[in-house]
Amino acid sequence: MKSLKTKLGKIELATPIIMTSGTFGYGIEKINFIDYEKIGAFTTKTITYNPLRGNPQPRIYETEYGMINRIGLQNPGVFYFVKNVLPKIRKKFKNIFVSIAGRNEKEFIEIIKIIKKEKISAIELNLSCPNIEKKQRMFSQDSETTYKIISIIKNETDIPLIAKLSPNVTDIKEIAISAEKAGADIISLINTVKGLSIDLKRMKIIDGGLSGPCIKPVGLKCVYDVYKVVKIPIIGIGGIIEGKDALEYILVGASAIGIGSGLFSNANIINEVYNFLENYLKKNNLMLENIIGYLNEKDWLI
Amino acid sequence: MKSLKTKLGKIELATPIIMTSGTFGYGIEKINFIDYEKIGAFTTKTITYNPLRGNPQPRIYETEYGMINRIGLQNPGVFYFVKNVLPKIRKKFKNIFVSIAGRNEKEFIEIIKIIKKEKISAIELNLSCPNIEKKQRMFSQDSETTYKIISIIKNETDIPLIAKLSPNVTDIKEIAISAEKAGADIISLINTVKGLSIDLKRMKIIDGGLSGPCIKPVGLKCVYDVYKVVKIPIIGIGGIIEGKDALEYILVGASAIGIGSGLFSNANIINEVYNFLENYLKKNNLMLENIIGYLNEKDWLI
Amino acid sequence: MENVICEVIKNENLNKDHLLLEFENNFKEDFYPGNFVHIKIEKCFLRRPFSVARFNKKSIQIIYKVVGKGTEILSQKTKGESIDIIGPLGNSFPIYKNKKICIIGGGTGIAPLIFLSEELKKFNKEIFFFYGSRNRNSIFFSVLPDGIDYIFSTDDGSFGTKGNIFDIFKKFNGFEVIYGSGPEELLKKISKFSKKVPVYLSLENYMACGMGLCYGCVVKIREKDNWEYKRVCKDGPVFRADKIIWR
Amino acid sequence: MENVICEVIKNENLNKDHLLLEFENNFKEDFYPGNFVHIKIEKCFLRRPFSVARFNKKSIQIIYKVVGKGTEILSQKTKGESIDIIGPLGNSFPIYKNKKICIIGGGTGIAPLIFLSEELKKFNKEIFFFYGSRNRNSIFFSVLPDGIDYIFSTDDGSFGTKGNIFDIFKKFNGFEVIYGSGPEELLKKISKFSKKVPVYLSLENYMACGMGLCYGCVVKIREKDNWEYKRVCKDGPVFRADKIIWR
Ligand SMILES: Cc1cc2nc3c(=O)[nH]c(=O)nc-3n(C[C@H](O)[C@H](O)[C@H](O)COP(=O)(O)OP(=O)(O)OC[C@H]3O[C@@H](n4cnc5c(N)ncnc54)[C@H](O)[C@@H]3O)c2cc1C
Ligand SMILES: Cc1cc2nc3c(=O)[nH]c(=O)nc-3n(C[C@H](O)[C@H](O)[C@H](O)COP(=O)(O)OP(=O)(O)OC[C@H]3O[C@@H](n4cnc5c(N)ncnc54)[C@H](O)[C@@H]3O)c2cc1C
Ligand SMILES: Cc1cc2nc3c(=O)[nH]c(=O)nc-3n(C[C@H](O)[C@H](O)[C@H](O)COP(=O)(O)O)c2cc1C
Ligand SMILES: Cc1cc2nc3c(=O)[nH]c(=O)nc-3n(C[C@H](O)[C@H](O)[C@H](O)COP(=O)(O)O)c2cc1C
Ligand code: FES
Ligand code: FES
Repeated sequence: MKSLKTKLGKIELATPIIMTSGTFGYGIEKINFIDYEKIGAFTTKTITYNPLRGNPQPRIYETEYGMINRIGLQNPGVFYFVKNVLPKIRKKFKNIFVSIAGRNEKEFIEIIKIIKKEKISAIELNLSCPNIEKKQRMFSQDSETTYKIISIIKNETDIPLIAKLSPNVTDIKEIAISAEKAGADIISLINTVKGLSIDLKRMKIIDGGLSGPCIKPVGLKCVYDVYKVVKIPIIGIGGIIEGKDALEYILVGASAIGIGSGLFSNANIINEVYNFLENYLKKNNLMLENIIGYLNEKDWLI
Repeated sequence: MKSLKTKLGKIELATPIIMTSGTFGYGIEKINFIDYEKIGAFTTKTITYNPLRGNPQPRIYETEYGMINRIGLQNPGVFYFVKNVLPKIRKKFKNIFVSIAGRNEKEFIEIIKIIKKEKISAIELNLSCPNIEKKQRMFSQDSETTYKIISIIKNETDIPLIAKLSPNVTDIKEIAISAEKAGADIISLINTVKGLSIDLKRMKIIDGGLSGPCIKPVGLKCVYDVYKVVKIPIIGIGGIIEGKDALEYILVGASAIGIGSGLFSNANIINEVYNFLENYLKKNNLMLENIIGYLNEKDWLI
Repeated sequence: MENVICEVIKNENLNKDHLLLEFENNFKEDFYPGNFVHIKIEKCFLRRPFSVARFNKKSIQIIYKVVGKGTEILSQKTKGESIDIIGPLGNSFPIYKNKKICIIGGGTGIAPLIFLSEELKKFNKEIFFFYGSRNRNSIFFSVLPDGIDYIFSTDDGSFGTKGNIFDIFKKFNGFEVIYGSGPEELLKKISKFSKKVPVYLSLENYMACGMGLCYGCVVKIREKDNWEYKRVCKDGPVFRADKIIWR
Repeated sequence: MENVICEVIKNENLNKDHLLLEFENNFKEDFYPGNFVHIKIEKCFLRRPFSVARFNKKSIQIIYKVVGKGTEILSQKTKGESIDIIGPLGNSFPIYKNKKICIIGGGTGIAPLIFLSEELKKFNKEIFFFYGSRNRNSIFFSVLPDGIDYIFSTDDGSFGTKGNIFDIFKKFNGFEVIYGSGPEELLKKISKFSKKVPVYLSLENYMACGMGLCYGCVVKIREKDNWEYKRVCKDGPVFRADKIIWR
């Protein structure tokens, strides 16, 4: 257990296992078969300023070894969250990361003003939401808007900031560097990959974000590239479904890893990741911190 | 058979099935179990000006429902190709598309000068190769370089030009529009998705391009988006492994489809795609051209 | 909610289209009518949800139709194989007592109503079960509880009355509670009766987590003067018909 | 090169680590020693290449070791199941006649050498087969052809001489052709003999297409004063040792 300790800047995690945003709800649902002790941190589903109803159906569809979702940030808004949700989940998780999103800078700041009064471990900025002021691009699809939004928020609060980036960019390194410069304390990689699938039975198109094992190579590539250019810690996310996947993220540079839609498929995923990492470290007589970025630094390519 | 006829601008294809670049070699290997009659066109592995040795091992690795490759454009160079390869494969394929790549504009033009004297159906510009003059970005990772390279080449030859684009961009629509404006006659979507995988046994990293069923939602999304903004025909590529996949690409806007690494997994893929489409069209009493973009135009979303 | 591995006891055709899968009941918790299980099926990333049709301490049964990849693979499971199941999931039908009860459903949607009628039987004497089906061969005769008044209809008239089950149901009256499950068209029609009596319907939707985590399976539900997207897997699958806003 | 579906005749352990898979020979073409098959295995996107170990008109055998996902699934196939196979693939060992022949190999690499020795037997009287193995139990006794002079070595001395097979082979001489297959370290050492006599080695590499289409499986091969990446699947798997540039 001790060997699994990790750090995200000043945040200490008992294990590197983080429940990612949007795939573990608001932490209220009690999932009986999960050992909450093995969870290092929980990231809430993204909260916006006003309540959002989210997208109409269809919202999800299965793809080849993954799924597409277009939930559309359904959430009860930050006021409701702070008043009715946070108090209920405090005791369940050692670390709570609150994921937030705004449609523009103003909205982000308004949420921050409310959320910064709460005792939480970190704020995750979901920068994969569209910035309505810039041609509907996501914030993290442009290094300038990434820089700007993070630096403004950094001014507002001392709570550690996690910048969650979209892989749908020409150069992820550029964006990550901007995030670091602007004051992000941690980088979360990756949000879903733009994808579309077709339900031929219903003749419907599901245009949304791809997640699951099919995107693991994309996530690993992003973490690998970004680890080379930033000093702040990285949370590796995307397609983790068993212990080996988590190890791979750690070896290319993730200090902690996010479990997302893998939980929907593999109900025992938390135990499996936990046990796999623990055994691996024990066998090699190592601590988790010894292997973060190991394969990246060595650059074993060839 | 007739119902499967399709057109890419002026190029007439007996079937919409195209063997994509790099996954059917130079067309010399005789693959006995394939019915060449069912192939509408063959795209050669990308040819460069000088012969290239390609990357050292490891070059390939299996991923979750796909594979990563980093072949590195190994090829014998355009002179050898024109002299020794083209004559041998002419009779095998009704349409030959020659895929080419240069490290800069000059190299592209030098290849064009040689290739334009040959009787071929089209030239495919592999714009997913790095442009050494622009920070090693791929040509198609920037709408200006995309525009420039295509318009220069368009000036050199009347042979139809196919612009093959990388999905690794912030906005594929922007790139596709530039390609069309610059004079591209056809757009090929997608090339491989940047990905990385780890061979834990050998402790090796394989940093390359992802292909196979795992990327189908990415390819469908690109074709869907680009179909809305360009008038030129699209070749849909990425993760096709059975008939249904081909249909999906056509329904979102592809006039023809490319078979890539799916052939490595499903040896009967050409027959299956052919038969599936033929049956589907017969059952619905339609011609292929009737269904191109059907789901896109209707915008069945919701 | 538990995640358990259960052995297949049997997996047999009930009729041409439908199979009955019975597996060991390795759950500690009890299931109630309306609850569903979320089954892991090889080669499918997402689990597949199925209503529980019959339940006892020893075993659980579901009735399903082969409609795609997942149910196709499921249909090949044989006695002794293990399956990874999450359950019980979702809410359940409220059990009214000493009422004149109507149960109405069609097709595969009958599954949860079988479990429900077993339960209602314990507390009610007058239970009318309106059962619509394609034809005589599609009716799940072998698993229907006794002690209940069945009214059958088939599309082709090969059993019971020919026609839609709703049209037959309409001719009856005096029911104090109505429970329904089946095709959306049917449920929509039934829900009109909710002005007069309580009507409870079990809904279906595409699901990812099945546990209330992802908000993938929502339906429009009336809330005061407004509406909200509620999760079929967690807030449902059973909803009061007057709350449902149909597409 | 054909793509055929073949029924499994047997799939049994040869020893703790290795299995022998025999399947119907539904190929029209003949296989030659060195040729391999490319097998489709469920849940694996890419096929898996295996050398043919024994071949006759009725059936084909391969010998394989369970090392990962694909071979694990393959090991569970049972008599009567169908497998999707592409073959024959690759080139083959040139068959010399009336020579003093040396065959040398180790571990799983022995598979193609079994087929080769059966063939060479027809044309040569003096065949020495140097066979290195971990221990007595890892040796594929039951499938070794007779009429051949075997020289065994094992790492633990439990059969034949204790030690590396190469060290034993070195003590012999007078061979006119050498054929080898097995661990790269062994092959590297054998290839030094190519200055004196023809040496042919069968190589392995990770493969995607297996048919010469993708250039994924290349090795460095000398060409005149230079070198080129050649495909193991198409230009090989058998190469003249003096052409191979080792890592
Ligand atoms: C609460 C609930 C209870 C259900 N109870 C039963 C039952 O008792 N008997 C029964 O036969 N079926 C039942 N269904 C429907 C059943 O889940 C689907 O038929 C099944 O998921 C289809 O899977 P497939 O892989 O064969 O089909 P595919 O079409 O290949 O599946 C593709 C994707 O779509 C989803 N999907 C397809 N059709 C449906 C559908 N009708 N409802 C939900 N998801 C769907 C699948 O889960 C999968 O994610 C229930 C659904 C829900 C939500
Ligand atoms: C020409 C040729 C002939 C071969 N003949 C035999 C034989 O007769 N008996 C035998 O046991 N093995 C043989 N091999 C090796 C065999 O192909 C691998 O052991 C097998 O592919 C491993 O698959 P896996 O899924 O179990 O392993 P995994 O490690 O899970 O496979 C992951 C990926 O790596 C590839 N891979 C892993 N190890 C090897 C390897 N050693 N060589 C090539 N690809 C590998 C797999 O094909 C797959 O694409 C041969 C290989 C080649 C190229
Ligand atoms: C149903 C669903 C809802 C999601 N909602 C959010 C969200 O609200 N905020 C966010 O930052 N990411 C969201 N994500 C993205 C995940 O947090 C994660 O980045 C992505 O799914 C990739 O990881 P995975 O492959 O392990 O699922 C969502 C993903 C899914 C599948
Ligand atoms: C081994 C391999 C080699 C490839 N070589 C090339 C190439 O030389 N030029 C090119 O434009 N695309 C190349 N591609 C990309 C394919 O043409 C195709 O765009 C991509 O693989 C996605 O399609 P798929 O998923 O059907 O394989 C290559 C792909 C693979 C797998
Ligand atoms: S399926 Fe995830 S909330 Fe219902
Ligand atoms: S594996 Fe494709 S060329 Fe050898």
